Amino acid sequence: MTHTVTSSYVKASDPLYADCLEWLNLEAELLDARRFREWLDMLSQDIDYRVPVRTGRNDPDHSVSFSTTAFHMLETWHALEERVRRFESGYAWSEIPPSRTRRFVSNVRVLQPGMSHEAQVKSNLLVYRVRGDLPPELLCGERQDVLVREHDRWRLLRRLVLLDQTSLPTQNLGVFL
Amino acid sequence: MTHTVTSSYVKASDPLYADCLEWLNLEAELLDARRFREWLDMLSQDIDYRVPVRTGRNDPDHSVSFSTTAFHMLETWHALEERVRRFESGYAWSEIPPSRTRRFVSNVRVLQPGMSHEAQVKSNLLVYRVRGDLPPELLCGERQDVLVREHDRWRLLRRLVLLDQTSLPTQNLGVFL
Amino acid sequence: MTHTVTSSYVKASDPLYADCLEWLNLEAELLDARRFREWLDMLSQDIDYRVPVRTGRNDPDHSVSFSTTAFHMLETWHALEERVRRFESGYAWSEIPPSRTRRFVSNVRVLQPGMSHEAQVKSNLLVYRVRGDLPPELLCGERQDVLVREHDRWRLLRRLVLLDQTSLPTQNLGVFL
Amino acid sequence: MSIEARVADPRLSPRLRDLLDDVDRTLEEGLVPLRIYNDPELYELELERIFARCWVCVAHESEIPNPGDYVLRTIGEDPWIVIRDDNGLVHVLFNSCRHRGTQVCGADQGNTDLFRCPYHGWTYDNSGALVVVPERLEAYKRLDLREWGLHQAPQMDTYQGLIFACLDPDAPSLADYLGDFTWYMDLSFGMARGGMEVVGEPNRWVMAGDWKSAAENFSGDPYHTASLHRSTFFLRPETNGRSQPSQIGLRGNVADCNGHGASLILAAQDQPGFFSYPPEVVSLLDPAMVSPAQWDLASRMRFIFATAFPNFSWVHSGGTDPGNGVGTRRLSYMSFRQWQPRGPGKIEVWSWVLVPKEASAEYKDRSNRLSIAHFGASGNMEQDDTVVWGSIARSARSVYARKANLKINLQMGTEGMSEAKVMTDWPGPGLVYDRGLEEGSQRTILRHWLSELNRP
Amino acid sequence: MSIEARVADPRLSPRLRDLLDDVDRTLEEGLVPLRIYNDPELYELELERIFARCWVCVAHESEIPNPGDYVLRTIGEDPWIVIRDDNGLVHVLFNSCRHRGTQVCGADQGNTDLFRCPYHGWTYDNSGALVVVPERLEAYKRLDLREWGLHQAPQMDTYQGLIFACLDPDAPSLADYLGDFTWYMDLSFGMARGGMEVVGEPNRWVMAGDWKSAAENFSGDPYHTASLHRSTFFLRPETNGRSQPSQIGLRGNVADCNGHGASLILAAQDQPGFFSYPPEVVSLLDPAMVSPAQWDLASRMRFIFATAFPNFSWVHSGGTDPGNGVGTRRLSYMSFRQWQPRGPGKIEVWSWVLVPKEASAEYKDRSNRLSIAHFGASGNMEQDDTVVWGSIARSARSVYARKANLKINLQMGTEGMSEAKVMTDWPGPGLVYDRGLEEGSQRTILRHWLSELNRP
Amino acid sequence: MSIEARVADPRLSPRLRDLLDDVDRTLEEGLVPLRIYNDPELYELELERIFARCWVCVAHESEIPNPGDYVLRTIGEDPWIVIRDDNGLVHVLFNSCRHRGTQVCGADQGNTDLFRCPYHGWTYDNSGALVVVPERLEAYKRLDLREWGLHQAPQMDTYQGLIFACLDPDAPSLADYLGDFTWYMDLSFGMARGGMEVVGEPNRWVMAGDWKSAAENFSGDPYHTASLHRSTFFLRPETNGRSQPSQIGLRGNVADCNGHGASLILAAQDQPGFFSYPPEVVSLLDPAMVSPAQWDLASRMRFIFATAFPNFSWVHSGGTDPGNGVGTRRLSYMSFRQWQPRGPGKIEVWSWVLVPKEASAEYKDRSNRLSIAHFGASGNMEQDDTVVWGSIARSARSVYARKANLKINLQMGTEGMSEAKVMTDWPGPGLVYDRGLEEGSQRTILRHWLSELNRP
Ligand code: FES
Ligand code: FES
Ligand code: FES
Ligand SMILES: [Fe+3]
Ligand SMILES: [Fe+3]
Ligand SMILES: [Fe+3]
Repeated sequence: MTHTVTSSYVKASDPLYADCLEWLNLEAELLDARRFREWLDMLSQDIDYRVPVRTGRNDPDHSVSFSTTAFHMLETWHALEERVRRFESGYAWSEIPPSRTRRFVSNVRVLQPGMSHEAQVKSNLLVYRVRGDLPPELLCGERQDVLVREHDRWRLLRRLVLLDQTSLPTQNLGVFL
Repeated sequence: MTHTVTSSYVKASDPLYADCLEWLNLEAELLDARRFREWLDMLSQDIDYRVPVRTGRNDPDHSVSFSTTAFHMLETWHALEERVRRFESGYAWSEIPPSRTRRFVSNVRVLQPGMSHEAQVKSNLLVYRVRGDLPPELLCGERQDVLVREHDRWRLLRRLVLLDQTSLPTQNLGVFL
Repeated sequence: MTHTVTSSYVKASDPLYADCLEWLNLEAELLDARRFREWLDMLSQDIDYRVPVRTGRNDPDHSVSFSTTAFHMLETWHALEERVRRFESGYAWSEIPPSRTRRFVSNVRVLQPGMSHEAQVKSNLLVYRVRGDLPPELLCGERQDVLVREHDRWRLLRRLVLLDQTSLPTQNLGVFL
Repeated sequence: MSIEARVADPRLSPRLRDLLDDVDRTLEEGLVPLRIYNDPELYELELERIFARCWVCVAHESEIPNPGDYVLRTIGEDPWIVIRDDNGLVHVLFNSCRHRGTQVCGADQGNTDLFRCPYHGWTYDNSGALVVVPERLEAYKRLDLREWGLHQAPQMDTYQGLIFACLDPDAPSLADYLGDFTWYMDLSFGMARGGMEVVGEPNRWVMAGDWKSAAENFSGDPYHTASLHRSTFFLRPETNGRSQPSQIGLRGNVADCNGHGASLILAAQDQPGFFSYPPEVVSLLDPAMVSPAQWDLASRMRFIFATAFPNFSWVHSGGTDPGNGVGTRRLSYMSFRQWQPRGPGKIEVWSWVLVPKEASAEYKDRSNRLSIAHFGASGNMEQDDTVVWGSIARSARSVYARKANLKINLQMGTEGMSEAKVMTDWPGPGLVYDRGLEEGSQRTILRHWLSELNRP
Repeated sequence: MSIEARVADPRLSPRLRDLLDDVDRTLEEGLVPLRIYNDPELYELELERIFARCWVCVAHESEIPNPGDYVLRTIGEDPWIVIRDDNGLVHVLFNSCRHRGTQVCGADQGNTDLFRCPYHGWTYDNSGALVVVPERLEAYKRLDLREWGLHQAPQMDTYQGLIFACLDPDAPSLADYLGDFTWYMDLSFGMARGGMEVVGEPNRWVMAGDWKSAAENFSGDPYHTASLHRSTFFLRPETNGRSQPSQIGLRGNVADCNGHGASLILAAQDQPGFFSYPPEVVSLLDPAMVSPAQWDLASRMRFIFATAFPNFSWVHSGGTDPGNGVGTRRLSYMSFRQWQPRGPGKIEVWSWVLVPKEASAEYKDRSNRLSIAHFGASGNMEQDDTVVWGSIARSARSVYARKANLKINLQMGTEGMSEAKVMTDWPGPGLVYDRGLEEGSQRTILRHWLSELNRP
Repeated sequence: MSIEARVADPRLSPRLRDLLDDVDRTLEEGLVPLRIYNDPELYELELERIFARCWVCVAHESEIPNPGDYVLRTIGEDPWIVIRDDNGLVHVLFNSCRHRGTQVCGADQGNTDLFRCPYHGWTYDNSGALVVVPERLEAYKRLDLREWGLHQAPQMDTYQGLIFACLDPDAPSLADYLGDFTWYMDLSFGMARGGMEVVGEPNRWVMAGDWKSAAENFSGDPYHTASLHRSTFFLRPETNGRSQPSQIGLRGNVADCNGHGASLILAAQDQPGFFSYPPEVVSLLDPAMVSPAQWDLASRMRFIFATAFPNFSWVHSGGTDPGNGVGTRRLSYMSFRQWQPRGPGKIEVWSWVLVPKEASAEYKDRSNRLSIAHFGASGNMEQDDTVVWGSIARSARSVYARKANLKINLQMGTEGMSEAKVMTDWPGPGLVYDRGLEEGSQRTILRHWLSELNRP
């Protein structure tokens, strides 16, 4: 599932690549700025969003070390919206005051789509997060996304976040990846 | 001030985007190589360069947590040049031997300019810095730049560095951000 | 040798830039996925691959602080292939189970080539690596590559990895940089 | 334990001796030194006298169903392998070669018939027996292989599918250790025909906080819900930000049951029992597996939070599909967890989702999603718990707390403080209060903690 | 303190006892063990006996001008809230709920009338009084709210707008603690009509180094300027890399003033006084606020560096707009700071810029820029200080320094070493030398340090 | 050392005293407590009693060939400068200014005639003498410059180009310390006309692991090759994954030579000797530089692994160009290294490549490449060593290992265990066994370690 390496990527000079890059950068900006409602609007209502638990199995090509049943997050759009609603409630103490995050999105790769209204995008993500006087946290991994064209906008239809850490070095996973 | 999220970014396939990306990469290379004079030449004489202190205020969308009066750096071109002159003096002990830095510039976003001779660029910056046998330091944040076209070259007219850290995890801020 | 800063870079909108970017992203993906054979196939048989030891000499512009004789790696294609063969043997205990890595490639710069079948590429590399319950490791530096066009494919002809660390913060250098 | 015995304890520094005596003096009136939640020297003592001496949960049997299946686990901070051998027996093996100490297993789970030590090749079978010593005939002529198998945990036992180990050979049995507390464990772990099973691997994360804060909380701290978890009230249309005091009364607060504690909420008349299991799952429950009294209580249960000392806790509760928000569909979830010590003021949480093995795949998926929405690193409830526990550890390490001997307040439920009363008609064992407004179970956890630390 | 009293100190290990006695033996001849600048056990003692016992600056009044304004601060490493209550009174409150210890305030500054503890909702007003306990009537019937307000620092007082706290209830008053040293504080903090105010939040960074290195340096180490800060001589055309020995003579080195120290430079004839304040600011200074002797000295002041033990320092000096380089425009800047202990060999610097409140916005901006150019994490002067203090801490932690008992040299100004002479005609208090070439104030800081550590 | 003497050692805690006595009791039977490989308190004792007391290698002379050349090095964790002065003499200087302790040298290598301390400008020449004190005439009238030069290591000496230092002035000489072990050092370091030289700077990395694990291994652990390094057998077509037991017999295992150890393999009849040096290099070897017995043995040597206590090791071996895989081209390589303590369970490896100075540039390049392929951070062999040493340190820090006093097994070679026999006809010094299947040298390293720790 997780590691099909493809060499037929879309060129960076292709408009589709530019679209995907812009989408990812905008998403990162919205999340770092905690504009969660606007972020939700970048997601398809049919989104499948998942962050599987990573194990330390002996797994020479990392093809089986992600759990298929255990997840840090396993979300529908409504489940994500519920999380956003919580942050908006004014009583989500874990983020009062909010953590400060910075997302570094790199190694963006776009797959030549089979269907013209979809794009498959892989990217590497490093999230730097700090809150209060606790030491900073670094979360990192690869994201495998499917963007879909809806009403002239790209929206996220599927996201698989493949974290590198088996045990998350974070006070909580109160951030979207 | 600090967090206007815009979705009308210039496409990555646009020449303006390429210009800005190249400018940022060249700048990072010069700074990592400590070619400070050449870097100064990339700045407009009218530059306004500032690194505000970040606070841990309760600030759900990070719009008010940057100080408007307290700064780690608050510089004119001449003030920056003075810093460079210090490094060139041969007696700037804090950098003898020099720290070794690596700048990771990502999430580059270019705003459709109102005026054709200006470009607004946002980017995320991670600086890895190490010196002697002290542990490495990581500084990170977003930069909001305004580049201006002067004599057929882009120069930096305004820079706002929005750090994620309230207390800088660094021996000193002897690097340009 | 190490720090010739050039400002005549190829524009990001140029197809050559797109080629190089794609090449680097694909390479990072293969290495993170431990598909070493496929990676070997991205290298020219004439490759010169080297990771010099970095010193802490007083070296204001970092031009002389890389050793010219001492290396962490100093490899021909066959020497690299031997390393890959070791990993494939099933007895390379240092990577059983394998470490989990994520390569962040940024600041990609492509030099206007003198010869049309070659491209000079600089990039900044951050490698996040974690294994077992040991703390994560961060390796970082700049890579100076020469890609060469062979049989309609770009292959790596020369790589110089300029690490920022004098003493590597890693259990071993069991990863390719 | 008498004062004399304590004074004779050679491993305690005078400072720790004073600290423990101080706890002893005021615990019953509900006053406890703040600093016990973050003290490096005390932490070392906890590792020695609690984690290396009490029964600690190391796995659920469903994690290693087949011969050769194993998982790496920790007891305190120490590395152990939990494995099912070729005969189906479970072993808890110290992950360290008997030759020179190398860890014989690097992968954190898998299936194997042998552990081959990478260093020199000594090889053990999956029951821990040493079976191959390279060059033995020439190099180890007198080595008795039977004496050099992997170290086994001095005691190992299971209860309702949970595997426990104990590093003290002289400790009482698991049955004695849990005692009557199994009555409550049965309600969550022992009523489904076919048993319970984990939904995959544990969700793990490392956070600031002391393990005792978490253990106390899960042993029964209903008082915190209305404040700390208020944000979750906005996620259900029927509450929309208001807490529901009327529901708070229908409680059974198990303040002490053999040194462990729990907090239960019973269903109101119009509410489903059986932890909100939907009918398809209720039909899997078997009254024959428990006593009539247990069955009756289970039929009225809305949820339970519980802690078996030292660091095993679980929550079993119900809700609606995340984001659905409508209160009509019944759905249950269960998470058991360990608060693993990882240094002073630091824990690693291991959180498993548990479901009835014979439930439908669709139910398991929904229950898993509901559990993830509430508990685990990203849980809408657990997120908030993590920050207050971290924040307690932060103030606890202050020099001023030490110098001025600041005391926290655990007085709810002490003489004359609360309206909570011990129930005499409660069907289950232990000292049980009729409402959540008392902190008895949290004092119980600390009393248990103190008595272990006081034992030389 | 007699040797007997010391031996009887039960909290000191023999190793620390020896170390302190060793300091005692040779400090007066200017020899001090190098290892005191990085020793984990000694560091803990400093937290206990210095930071939890001496008067420590926690804020400037202008940081919290309005009722409800607060800032989070540390005393040693401990977390405190400094807040102005609804009546305008300043309180220093321990940031830890009296119920279970949770930090009641997470934001590092803000304005509030109430602190609501997230865990269970106990709520305190902005004077620290406990005002709401959820479910109190049912759960805490006998709880006397008046006894359960937030802990207040045992002592709090202000001087010239600076807020100090002291965690030892038996310590002398702030006035006694500062003593005559206020005479020098007045020059910088107490001469502007309308008072001084901070320019925003402190600039903070965490660095390798021992707090004593920084405290000593600011108490008077003019000897280091010509070497360490030589790079800054290249920034002014009139010096262009050369030091200016002629200026070094016009000094008043306050080697000891009630255990604190300072170093002053007086203006040469052609140089401006009043810390280089421009005329528009000089016109804001009020001779009535100080004594005639203070006014006279101030009128001749070029700059001052000073430390009030343990970790409060300030610099008040002048210069030209950064990058301007021309010596004609008069401009003054002032930075006060704290050297916060953050572990052995580690400090967090907090650096504030201070300006006369009634100065023009343009002046404040220029002064702020000048201050940033010199001091703070990026300061052209302070950068160099940070690395030598870090480097002292590095060599101080060596085993060889401990085994061979290496001593550093603080002999400048001891008997017969220096030409520096105590001035008998100096207008201010304390033991004051006529030039910078002596290290008396640094020995004073260490003497003060030693006497606090020796007190059980 | 008698038990009484030990009891009187005031610097040892009872816990450490017990631990060392426990080692003493069972070391000879080959049982050693696992916990000695990761114990914070023991680590501190090792720094004090081993690294600050034994002869430690600090550089090779070829690293600093010219006057003024220097390198920064550590002894234990302490910072020292190794420099060649203007007269060509080597000095080992403590990197800490005698004034206030600042490190006088920041660059980790270079060439200088003077070290100018940045803080106040005290300046030392390249022999460590204090030559400039700014403002001396005015500020330091009685300072005797001759007494304030940089601290020199109490003892310094060289052997075969290797520079050693010793921080204990009362220690025996380097010659006495190495004793007969020089016989084996000569084979690698002392046979090439014109001497040996380093190929550039050391390759350095920081890893989990205890320095003793590495020292023991290099002192002679041939048993581990077939298992741990099996992957490398796949890199040569002639082995293709199989180990070569026939070759294992031709050994000389130097189990004890003045407290140091080594393991040698001799060439079979069809194999080259002289460490596989090709003819062009063999022609550089000079029989006159060694004894006839040494020359004869060298002519039959395939490789050697060796450790001079505490942390100096080297490997000298041969092979074919990396990736070439064909066994016909003769090529030798040599790496010497230090296992630098960097905290409990942590080391920094410094690894140098050494070649005969007069060999051709082409040969040096090939030898360097071969060395890098095998040893150093990326070495195909050393990679595997790093993980097992890290893993031993991980299990060693477990509380259970401490509580249950788990013992590792070093019994190979003890009474009746192994076929290995002491050779009576061995040409070299020390106690030498006829095969690799014994762990005598590793017990020797630990015996040496114990005797240093037991010495107050
Ligand atoms: S350590 Fe396991 S075989 Fe030697
Ligand atoms: S801890 Fe503050 S209310 Fe309970
Ligand atoms: S510390 Fe070196 S000159 Fe003062
Ligand atoms: Fe909770
Ligand atoms: Fe200074
Ligand atoms: Fe090896």
